[in-house]
Amino acid sequence: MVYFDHIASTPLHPLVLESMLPYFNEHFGNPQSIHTHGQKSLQAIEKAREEVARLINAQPSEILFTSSGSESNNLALKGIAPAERNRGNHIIVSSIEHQSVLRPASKLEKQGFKLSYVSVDKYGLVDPDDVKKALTPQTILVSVMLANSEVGTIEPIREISAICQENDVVFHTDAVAAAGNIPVDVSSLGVDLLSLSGNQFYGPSGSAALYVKKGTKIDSIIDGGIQENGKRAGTENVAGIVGLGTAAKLALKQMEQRKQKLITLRDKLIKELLERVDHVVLTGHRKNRLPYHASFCIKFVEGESMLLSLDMQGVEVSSGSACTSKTLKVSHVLQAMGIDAAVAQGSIVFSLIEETTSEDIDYLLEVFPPIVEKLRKMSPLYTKYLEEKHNDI
Amino acid sequence: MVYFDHIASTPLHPLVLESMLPYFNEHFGNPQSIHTHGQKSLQAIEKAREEVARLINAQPSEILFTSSGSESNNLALKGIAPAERNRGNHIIVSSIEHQSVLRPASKLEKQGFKLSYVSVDKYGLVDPDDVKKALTPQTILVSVMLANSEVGTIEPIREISAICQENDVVFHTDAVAAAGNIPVDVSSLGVDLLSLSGNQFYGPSGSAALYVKKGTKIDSIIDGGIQENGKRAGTENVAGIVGLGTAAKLALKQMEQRKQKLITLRDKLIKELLERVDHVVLTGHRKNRLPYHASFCIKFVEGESMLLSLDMQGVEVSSGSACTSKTLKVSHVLQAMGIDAAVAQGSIVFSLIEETTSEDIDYLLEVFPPIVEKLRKMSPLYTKYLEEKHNDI
Amino acid sequence: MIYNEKVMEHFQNPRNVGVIKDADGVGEVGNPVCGDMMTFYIKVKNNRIADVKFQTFGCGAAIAVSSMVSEMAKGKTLEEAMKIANKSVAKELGGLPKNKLHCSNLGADALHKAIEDFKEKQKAKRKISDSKMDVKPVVVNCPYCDGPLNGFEEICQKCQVELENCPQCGKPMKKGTQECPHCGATR
Amino acid sequence: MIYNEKVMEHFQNPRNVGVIKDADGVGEVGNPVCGDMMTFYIKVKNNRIADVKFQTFGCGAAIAVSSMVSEMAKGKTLEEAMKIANKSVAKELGGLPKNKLHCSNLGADALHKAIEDFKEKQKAKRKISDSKMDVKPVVVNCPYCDGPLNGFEEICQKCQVELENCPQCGKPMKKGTQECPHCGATR
Ligand SMILES: Cc1ncc(COP(=O)(O)O)c(C=O)c1O
Ligand SMILES: Cc1ncc(COP(=O)(O)O)c(C=O)c1O
Ligand code: FES
Ligand code: FES
Repeated sequence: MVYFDHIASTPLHPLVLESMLPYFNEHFGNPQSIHTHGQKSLQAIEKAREEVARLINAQPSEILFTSSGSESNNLALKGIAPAERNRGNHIIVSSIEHQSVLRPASKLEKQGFKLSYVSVDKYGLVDPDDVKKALTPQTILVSVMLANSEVGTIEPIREISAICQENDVVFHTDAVAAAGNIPVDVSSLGVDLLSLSGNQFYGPSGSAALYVKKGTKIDSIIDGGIQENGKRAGTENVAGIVGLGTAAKLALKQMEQRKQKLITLRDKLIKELLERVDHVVLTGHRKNRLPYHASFCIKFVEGESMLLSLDMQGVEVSSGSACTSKTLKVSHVLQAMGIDAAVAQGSIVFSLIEETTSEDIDYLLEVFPPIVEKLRKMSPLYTKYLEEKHNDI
Repeated sequence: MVYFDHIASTPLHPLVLESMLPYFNEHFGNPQSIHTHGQKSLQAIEKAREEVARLINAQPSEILFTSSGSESNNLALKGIAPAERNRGNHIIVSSIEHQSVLRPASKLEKQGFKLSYVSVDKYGLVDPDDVKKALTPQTILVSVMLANSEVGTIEPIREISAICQENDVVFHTDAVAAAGNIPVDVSSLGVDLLSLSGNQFYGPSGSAALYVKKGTKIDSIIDGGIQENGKRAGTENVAGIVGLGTAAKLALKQMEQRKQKLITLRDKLIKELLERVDHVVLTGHRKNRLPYHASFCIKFVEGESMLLSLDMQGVEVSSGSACTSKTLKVSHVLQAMGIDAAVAQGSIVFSLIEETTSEDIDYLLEVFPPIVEKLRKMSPLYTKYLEEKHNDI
Repeated sequence: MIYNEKVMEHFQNPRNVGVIKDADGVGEVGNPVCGDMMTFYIKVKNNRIADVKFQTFGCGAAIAVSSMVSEMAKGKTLEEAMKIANKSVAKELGGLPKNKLHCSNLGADALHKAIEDFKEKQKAKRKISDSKMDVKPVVVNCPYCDGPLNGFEEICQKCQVELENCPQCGKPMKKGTQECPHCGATR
Repeated sequence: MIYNEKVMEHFQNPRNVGVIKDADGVGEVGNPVCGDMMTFYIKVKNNRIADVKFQTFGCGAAIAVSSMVSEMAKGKTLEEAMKIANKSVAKELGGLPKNKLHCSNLGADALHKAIEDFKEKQKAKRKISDSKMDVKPVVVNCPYCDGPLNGFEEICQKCQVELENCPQCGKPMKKGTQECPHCGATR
């Protein structure tokens, strides 16, 4: 089994699971309880808060635990907009944000906020100047992701945050695809809010966090008890939070090592795949890209059919093609990058994990070209292309 | 260690943990992924959906997974109110609801909805007639809990839902303290929405659900991907959901057995404690109460000091006293029941779990009276009481 | 697996893949929902489909459906072949995921188009000189004002209703509708 | 544990619990935050606190604080005893949880009241005939309009500002305030 779908979910690191287990059977107390069981749980989540804070160079009190990257993003947007409403009503997001930023943003738009999108170039890069141009005196919030999970591009966050700081605008970055995989330092990045999620760095699904810089006013979206300093009610997922903490600790410790290894493998994959299959485009930025991320559009072939064929060979990947999406819409990211709709249908994303080996890449490179060949033989678009080429000669 | 704090959190059933483990290390796929790993996870959460549906006699498609009872309650209120806004703007809740109902309700009030509270009698019972009287042509939503976790009282939900149905008003019940512990049947209860949480019936924390009756219009509070039918975005907490499913299955299977056993123990505890300690009032309804629930106010003593003293003897309980609450406010439930503030300070809740034995109760009855005695010796209120009594003679 | 075994079997070993250079009829359809494409080629002898081949650019379901349609069509009279309906294709495949039902439309539509193409050519006594055809997206009307749509719009230009595509049949319907006005699918 | 070992030790084995029937001074305070109560009794000899006893209806911190205050007071001159400050009590106990800091106010306040009671009684040359006193809740003013508050209100009746109690000192402050105007605690 070769798993190249980091962006969907990473496997749990064995040490992460090990650290979680006691919080299932032994220390099952509610962290808000005063008795021994409760206080054990409380200590555990506060320790995890420290680990997560350390991963991104924040203060523990600036870490708010949530249940998913999506919840973190929702909280950032829906929490900041009303809290800053008296200062203005304009929000800026990039056009390649995750749906969990885009949807809340458009919900806010329906509630009376003004919304602007900044576009990206063909590599998926946001131009900080575009953010500057989009600013108005009414702008209260900018949200641009740290790295895009579909094309791997890493955005110039520092430059964008500088512009926001100058203009006294709150800046959120969705670092779900980045945190735990590349160095992330909230203070050098200059961000006010940052979303991260455990299942992107070998932690458990259902456990994520939002960094909220000290002093930032933010509303809650889940109201009730006083958990998370009153910013997010609900009995804590103690084991999940503990797992997130351990994953953060491991990620920090092994950051460089994991990164270097993955970059080597990624570059091999990109180089050799481009050599062995023709009519392929690399999507995203060649250099500013996530270490684990290699994404392409394979012309004349649709993504789901590649994905299924690879799955039958034991290789698991994902795709941004319309056919692979439940709503049957092609990836808005590929669209925003100006990729032709038919080409975008050939989207395929290989996202590597810690455990990935050079042999895994070799195996992929062995099984993938025949799959493309078979599917192209079936493709009316490829037939047309060949005919046209033939006619041209 | 004698754990009497069911209402804070129940220990994970060993079979629940066993069912979860494979979804940490083996089947870590994202349920939205098309490949094998993803589909394994998808099947697992759909199976869990069936189990949870069965527990409350609902359809699987009517179950929406969330991360906590609080999130379920928030989703119910904040999801229904805007969706029904065109039909009216009035909401009714009982005054003893959990904060995760009360806070969202008052947030909605700030957003322009009208809010009414129905009061309770000294047993914590809502009078269905009061709900009827509170109805206006503008009423769109009523939320009354199935059972209160602080005093154990079970509310007359069927009668209230009948009134709501007659008046075409959406009815939500917070069954977090009840579901999995007493039989809950959404169709015979006649509710439109119902919240439940795994950590109240030996399932994992961080895994809860909201029942939404087919055809009920509801907005989302976490927007993004198409998980949970677009009603709740975010990568699923697969292991947590699987655990919730197993817990639901076990709860259904063992319902009667667990219930009978707990009722016997509970009644013993109530009877003997009232015999052995004087100046004690049972809080909540004597008959309509949760099987696992025995709650009291011990006069002249403050709850936290009892709780700490018991903890040192290895007995874990909770209290609704102001001193035990982070915000230093006495339980609004005891207040709503008309209990004198000083008496309410003596709140103590013994909530039993599956594993509770008759010996545990005996142990409690042995260690508790001396604790009360010691603390009363320290209490200026008790001294005054004795003086007054002395003067009266 | 998102598909059952039968679908996967057809996906892995699709029958009748390819091009018939001197086809008697060619039918090509594009899918307004996901932008995919299917081409059917037929050879007709004595009013029967003597040979059939297809090419598909699309998902696993689309490929399996084409394969199944081609099998079902082979040897049938043109009238019988015209009766191959989307539903029966999906049924023959043992069912398809809800949001993939529209793919089964593609297969039968492309076959029917090929048959129509054959008939037109017969009528005009024209020879097939050009196997290329324009992609003709399924043209639909707004289910609310009956205004013209190409199937891609998010808003009907005529009545301004917000639209989304039915995950079952792929046709446009009012956003948030519980029941598709075209195929009756419920969410 | 929510409390450190020293606090717990005092909680389990509080020093000087009890009533002094013929006390020279009695001080009783109620806590506006959580509604608890503390009574201190003192015996004074040669301007020194010869004996001290207390009773407390309150949390673990309140009990430990009373115990600590009683220990700190014993043997001190009245002037020295008046200088026992909330902060030093908390410090002596090795720290208290943030939202329990207000409990340390109780202890010193009750002691100080007992000393004042003694002095007044001296002045009036009255004998202590009635050890019962009214509970005098700490009276505070609204930090925004300076209007009177009893410490329990959720809204100031005068200026209508929404209030909450500072989790540190227990005094009312504007809801959502990051820094308490009374004790300077930040969230
Ligand atoms: C009746 C009731 N509703 C809701 C909740 C909130 O559940 P959670 O803390 O899991 O969010 C609780 C928690 O104890 C409860 O007892
Ligand atoms: C960049 C980015 N942001 C947010 C999310 C949402 O995270 P989750 O699915 O855990 O809610 C994802 C998920 O893949 C992501 O890649
Ligand atoms: S062809 Fe696109 S979903 Fe089937
Ligand atoms: S006395 Fe109530 S919190 Fe300490």
